Amino acid sequence: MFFQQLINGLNLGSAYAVIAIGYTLVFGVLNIINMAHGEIFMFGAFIGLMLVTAAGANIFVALIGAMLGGAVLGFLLEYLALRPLRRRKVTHLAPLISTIGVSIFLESLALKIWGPQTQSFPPQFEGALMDVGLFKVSMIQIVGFGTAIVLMVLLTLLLDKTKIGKAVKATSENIETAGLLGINTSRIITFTVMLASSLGAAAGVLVGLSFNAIEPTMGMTMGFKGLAVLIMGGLGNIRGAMMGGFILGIAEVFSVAYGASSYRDAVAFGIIILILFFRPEGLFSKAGKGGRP
Amino acid sequence: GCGGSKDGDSNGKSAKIGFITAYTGPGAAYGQAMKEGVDLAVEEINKDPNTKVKIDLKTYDTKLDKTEAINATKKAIEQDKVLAIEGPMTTGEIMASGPIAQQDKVVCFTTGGTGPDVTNIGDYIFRNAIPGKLAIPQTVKKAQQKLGFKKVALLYSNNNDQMVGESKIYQQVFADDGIEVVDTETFADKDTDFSAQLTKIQAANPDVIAVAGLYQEGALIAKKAREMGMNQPIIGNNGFNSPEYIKQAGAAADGTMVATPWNPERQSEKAQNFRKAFVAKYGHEPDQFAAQAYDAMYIIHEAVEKSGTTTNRKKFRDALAQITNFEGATGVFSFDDHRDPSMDLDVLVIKDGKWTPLQ
Amino acid sequence: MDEILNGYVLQVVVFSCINIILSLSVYMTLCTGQMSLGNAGFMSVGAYTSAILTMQVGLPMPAAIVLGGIMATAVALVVGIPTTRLRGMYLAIATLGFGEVVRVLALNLKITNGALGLSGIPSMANTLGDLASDFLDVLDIDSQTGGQLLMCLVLIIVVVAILWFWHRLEESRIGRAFAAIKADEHAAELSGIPIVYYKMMSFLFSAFFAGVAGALFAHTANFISPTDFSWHKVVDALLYCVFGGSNVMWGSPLGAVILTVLPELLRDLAEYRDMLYGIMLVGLMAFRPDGILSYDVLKKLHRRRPARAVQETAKEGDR
Amino acid sequence: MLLELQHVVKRFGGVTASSDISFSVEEGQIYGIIGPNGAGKTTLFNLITGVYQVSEGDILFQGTSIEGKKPHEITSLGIARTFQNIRLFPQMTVLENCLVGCHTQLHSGIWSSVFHTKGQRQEERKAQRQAMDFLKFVGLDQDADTIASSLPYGKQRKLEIARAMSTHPKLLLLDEPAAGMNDSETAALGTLIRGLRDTYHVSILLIEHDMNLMMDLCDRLVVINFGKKLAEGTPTEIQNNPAVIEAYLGKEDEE
Amino acid sequence: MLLELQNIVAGYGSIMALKGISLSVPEGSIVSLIGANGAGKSTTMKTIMGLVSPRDGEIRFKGEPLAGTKPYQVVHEGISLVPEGRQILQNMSVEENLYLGAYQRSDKEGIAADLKKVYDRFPRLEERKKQFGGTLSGGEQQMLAIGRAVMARPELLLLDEPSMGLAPIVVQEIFDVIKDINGSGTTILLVEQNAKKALQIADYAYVMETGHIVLQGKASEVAANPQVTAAYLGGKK
Ligand SMILES: Nc1ncnc2c1ncn2[C@@H]1O[C@H](COP(=O)(O)OP(=O)(O)OP(=O)(O)O)[C@@H](O)[C@H]1O
Ligand SMILES: Nc1ncnc2c1ncn2[C@@H]1O[C@H](COP(=O)(O)OP(=O)(O)OP(=O)(O)O)[C@@H](O)[C@H]1O
Ligand SMILES: [Mg+2]
Ligand SMILES: [Mg+2]
Repeated sequence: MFFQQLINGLNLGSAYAVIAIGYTLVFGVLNIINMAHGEIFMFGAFIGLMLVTAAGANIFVALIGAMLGGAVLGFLLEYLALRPLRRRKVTHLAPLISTIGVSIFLESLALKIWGPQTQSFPPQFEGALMDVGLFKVSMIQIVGFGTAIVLMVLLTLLLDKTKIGKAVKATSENIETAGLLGINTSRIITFTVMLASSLGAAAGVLVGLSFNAIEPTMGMTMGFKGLAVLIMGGLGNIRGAMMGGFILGIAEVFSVAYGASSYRDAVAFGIIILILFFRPEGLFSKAGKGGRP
Repeated sequence: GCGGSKDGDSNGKSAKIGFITAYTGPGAAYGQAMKEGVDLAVEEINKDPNTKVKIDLKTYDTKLDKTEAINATKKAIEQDKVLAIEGPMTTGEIMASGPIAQQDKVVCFTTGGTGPDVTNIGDYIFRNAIPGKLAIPQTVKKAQQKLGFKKVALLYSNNNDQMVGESKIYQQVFADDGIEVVDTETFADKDTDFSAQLTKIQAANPDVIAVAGLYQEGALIAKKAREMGMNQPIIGNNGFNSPEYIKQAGAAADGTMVATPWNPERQSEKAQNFRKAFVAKYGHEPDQFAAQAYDAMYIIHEAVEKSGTTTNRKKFRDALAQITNFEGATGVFSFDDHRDPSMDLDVLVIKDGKWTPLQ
Repeated sequence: MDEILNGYVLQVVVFSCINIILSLSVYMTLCTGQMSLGNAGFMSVGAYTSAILTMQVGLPMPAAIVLGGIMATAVALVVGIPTTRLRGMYLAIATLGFGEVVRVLALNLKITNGALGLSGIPSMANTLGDLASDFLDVLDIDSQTGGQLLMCLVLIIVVVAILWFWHRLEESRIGRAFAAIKADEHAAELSGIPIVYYKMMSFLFSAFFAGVAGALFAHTANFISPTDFSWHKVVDALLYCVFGGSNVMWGSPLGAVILTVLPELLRDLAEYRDMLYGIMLVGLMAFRPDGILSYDVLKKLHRRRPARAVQETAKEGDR
Repeated sequence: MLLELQHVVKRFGGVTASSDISFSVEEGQIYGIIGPNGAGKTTLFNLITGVYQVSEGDILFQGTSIEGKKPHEITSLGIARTFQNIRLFPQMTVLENCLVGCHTQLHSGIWSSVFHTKGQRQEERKAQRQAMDFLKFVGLDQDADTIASSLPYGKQRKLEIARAMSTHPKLLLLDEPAAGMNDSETAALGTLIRGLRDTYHVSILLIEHDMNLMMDLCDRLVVINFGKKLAEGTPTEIQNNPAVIEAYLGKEDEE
Repeated sequence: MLLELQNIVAGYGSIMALKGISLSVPEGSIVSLIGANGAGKSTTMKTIMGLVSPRDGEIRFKGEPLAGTKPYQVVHEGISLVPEGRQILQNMSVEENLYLGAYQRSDKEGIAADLKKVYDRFPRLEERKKQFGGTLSGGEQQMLAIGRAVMARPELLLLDEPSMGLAPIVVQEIFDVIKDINGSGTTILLVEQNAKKALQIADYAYVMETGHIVLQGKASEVAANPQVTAAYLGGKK
């Protein structure tokens, strides 16, 4: 049972991780927490679902469609809710509230469009379980896990090794300085938000596939967990988001497996508080970060 | 939309009824079903040439939030001056807003509040929601007769007052019948991952799985269990009773049992007329929540006409309490002396994607 | 008269007052630059404490409400030691997590009756109505409306007292220390301000008032269950505070009142209500990123009608 | 001896920012620290004010060790400082900035603050008077109600000094107070610093790269290079020390 | 003329920092701008870079109007700024800071060669190349800021108080570096408080006071002006 539960934990963890990566990316460049990320994730799931059920697309087309949809939403989010704030010097609270506004709007819009019922992808996309001896695993779980890992590696490379990654970092640190160095900061920001949103939308499709539950409030529940993961791993840190996701997923599953299921969320958040107690900037914060007096 | 034409019609009178439910927010799936049922009932009543008193419906959304429920109740009573209220939707909401209605002496007739203490609030609180203590023993008994199981695993939603209450009833019934509970697990409303709980249950290997939850989570549980190769029958509570359950769980729904007042296959005229009208209006099958809300509105209407008043709340209450043997879509209905429903329930099992009576 | 002073309006006033206290409690930590979102948890502690004390111990309501606040403060003292070391979003999420832990505990403990919640909590309006029944009879007001009316009055007095309290505090050496910490923790510490002490102080005040708000909520709703204190509650409180203007004390009451009353006014929009609410938040932040009230606005008001101005806004906030 | 550094060592990971620094400041002295960029001057300030903890060695203030004390405790013992990069409270007025500095001088608690007791009011009035005194001294009394961030750079530096003085220090640490000032302004600042010492009897520890100012102002100087003490002595001694000339001053290119 | 400002009016909110500035920078020269605190020198630099948009007047670079463009476009035109207060990216390494200076360039070899040149000029930076910018000492940061601007290979380099906070020996070095950079063909507009040194290396000079240009001329003439001597050179020599 241990191994089976471990697989369960990894499966749940990869869902948390892909969401947290989207948060981290936006935080990494804008230093804000995009509270609407969960809802974009939800829209992604619905767009994918619509493409499959209404347009009869195959799942890969649906995934790409959802990512495009996510990118468009990301663009709108940036253009309408974030850019106006950037023209003035604002505290970190304003974009937080503004994106909460967007999330409220998107959730009720989804309710209006798709209704409140839980929907899921047609059965042909549900993988059968493969018995590996120690545990059973489905194709979609493997895909979910693999996607999370690949995403992490790709994004880490993008941020650490490429010029655009450096520009993203510079923009996040000081937008004025970045501009003085010749970086088109508006474009970098739009690019990052769109990228994060399309990743969020893809995550929506994957999570929708693996948990079979797509409905308007899914973004909020998942988004909340994603936020927790983000903090656990360290803000703006992709590897941290990834590991945080797995830790939370496994912790939740094991609290059910070996403790009491009714304390699941308390265990999850207890762990976060504990981690922050020992590492106030998350698990993977770099020491010596920040300026000096 | 609000049905109800203005005064000055042939029969001249209309009664203002408040309808409080949660058609947005986390309970939207259930609230919208109820709203559909009520809207249909009001439309039918107001169109019917035999109607003496029409219904002027005022609908209030609560988003499943207690504060909103209190505000809505107050607004209905004090500002809109309704004759009576249908709703609010859940036990939590009625526990908060019921005392207000009781104090103002306005009927609150809930179709969703199944909790044990709801009608203890006072003599103005009515319900046709089937409390767990009625439904669960019947289901378990019938299932036990049929299957003769010995070991059961219980899975319930821990953050839903209703489901926690029902899980206690389950435990009571199992204890009374000498059935061993091999594992008890919980989840939360809106959870989507049940793998950990089910893995544990699988290891405990019960004969049946009993669930206290709503159909959205129920369907996911059934699906996951079947995917994991668990083929035990599932006993559900009345939160399961919706065509959506079958739709969402698909083939995995087969073998689920539930006791319910609403059986879409029931061959009564009322039931079939309702079903037809509902499908015609909304394009999908009604569920128990819609059916009960629909019936409740008819019951209220009957009480209004019997009471002969559209403003006297006390008279209306007395008339409502007198309702017996009302025939509605969910069968023959009476209030017991505690204003709880007293009616026969069908125990259904899903076979090939259809609710069928459990023989 | 009936149109304005009916139970519904009074009810909305009651909730506005409770929300003002709640959003002030969020503001109090923002004063030291900490975004603490544990208020739903503290509210829950206050609510359960007061409910249990009145129902099972039979304590008089005012004492129970204050004890609810004190209990929340005691919990905050324990929670604050690890969490007030944290900064920015780390603090926000850790405290939000604390709220979740409290919620899960309330779901599982016997004394809180789990998800079933506590029902039959003595109603503040009824208690007040009974107390003053003779007086109300003379005025020919029925005891129920009277009770509610009295409750509104009491709450308004409480709110004004809290505002006054905090206003005076802000004008003092302690308030300056808060503001200095918010502006630059490091420079503040090197100006001789013990930052941990003052951060903790604002955290404890915040917890106390959140606890009181919770207790008041319990005696208004008469029934509480853990879902009432989920993280939405604190997000709401944060919205009130930032919407009204999180840099000035008067922002919180203003925001709380607007965002409590507005959804009621928008009831007729039915399912479009939330969409509009969302758009409004985005719009306001775009045009007034510091919220409706900010330093400059207050200063302008101040200049035009010296001394008066601040009180004017206060009244606006209370209504 | 007011301040005494004893074999102070500070390491950051692999970097040793200070190694085995010892010197002492006497009461009433203006004591200068000079040295190349990155030599570890600001680090010494951070060690003295408790921002960093020493890796080895000890720091004594008025004869007792202040090692391990928190920055605010050290401030209330009587050490105040300014920052190399100005750190004011930008949204507060000039006067409020100084009143924050007065914090350690005041004692009213929560209740007396809320109820504005007589003691509290007297205390506040006294603090305001003193703050205004310091502002006047640095020439900012006219700007008392201005928001700090809208002051020009030079005045912001002066405000930092006034704020630090408001804590009533026995020792004032100034980190490059003349940076960004032209020669005339620097000269005026020199007069101001000397005035502070003479009027308020505060000892001053001063980091500055402007040699004219340092030679003019300091009673004694220590030269730090690569975290080590290179030389110590009177301005004339330092000015003629060949090691110092090579490491720091450079050959005078004119005259 | 490489750069020409005509009647520039600019400010922040209600504060007018520039009240009609005209100045020109000939190609290949060093032009220095001196003035007291708050005179508007930094604002002039920011206006050229597009960080502050002028309310009136015209900026021409190589004969083309420049006003209203964004900073990254100005960089693309061939102007770089070493800002007041250095503005080092604190959480990025020294080397990353330098590479970002060359953000708009794509000639790998050229960048590598320039990087080596910067390291040769400031060996201190090479020692610290993996360290976060934020942990450098003030002087080290100033070197980094200059190095970073040079990495863009600008035609016109704007320097805002490059000698601020530097040790005397480094100040001398910095001025040598400026001359050096100028010698390799880069035009320089220099804002300095160290008026003496600035006037020594400049070809041409402007003196600013409260938003106006009050004096201009050959650097040596300006240095000889008795008013300037009194106001900016501390009265000495
Ligand atoms: N937090 C830190 N982490 C790593 N290195 C540090 C840290 N603080 C300082 N240093 C290093 O210690 C050395 C001394 O720095 P310090 O700021 O004390 O120099 P300084 O003498 O004040 O120079 P300047 O005159 O340029 O301001 C520098 O090389 C710097 O890089
Ligand atoms: N961001 C700003 N907001 C408001 N006013 C400003 C701002 N920056 C500068 N000022 C004001 O504009 C005027 C000119 O400032 P500027 O920084 O250009 O002066 P400067 O000549 O560079 O002075 P310094 O030698 O001190 O650097 C000053 O009065 C200053 O107070
Ligand atoms: Mg220094
Ligand atoms: Mg300047």
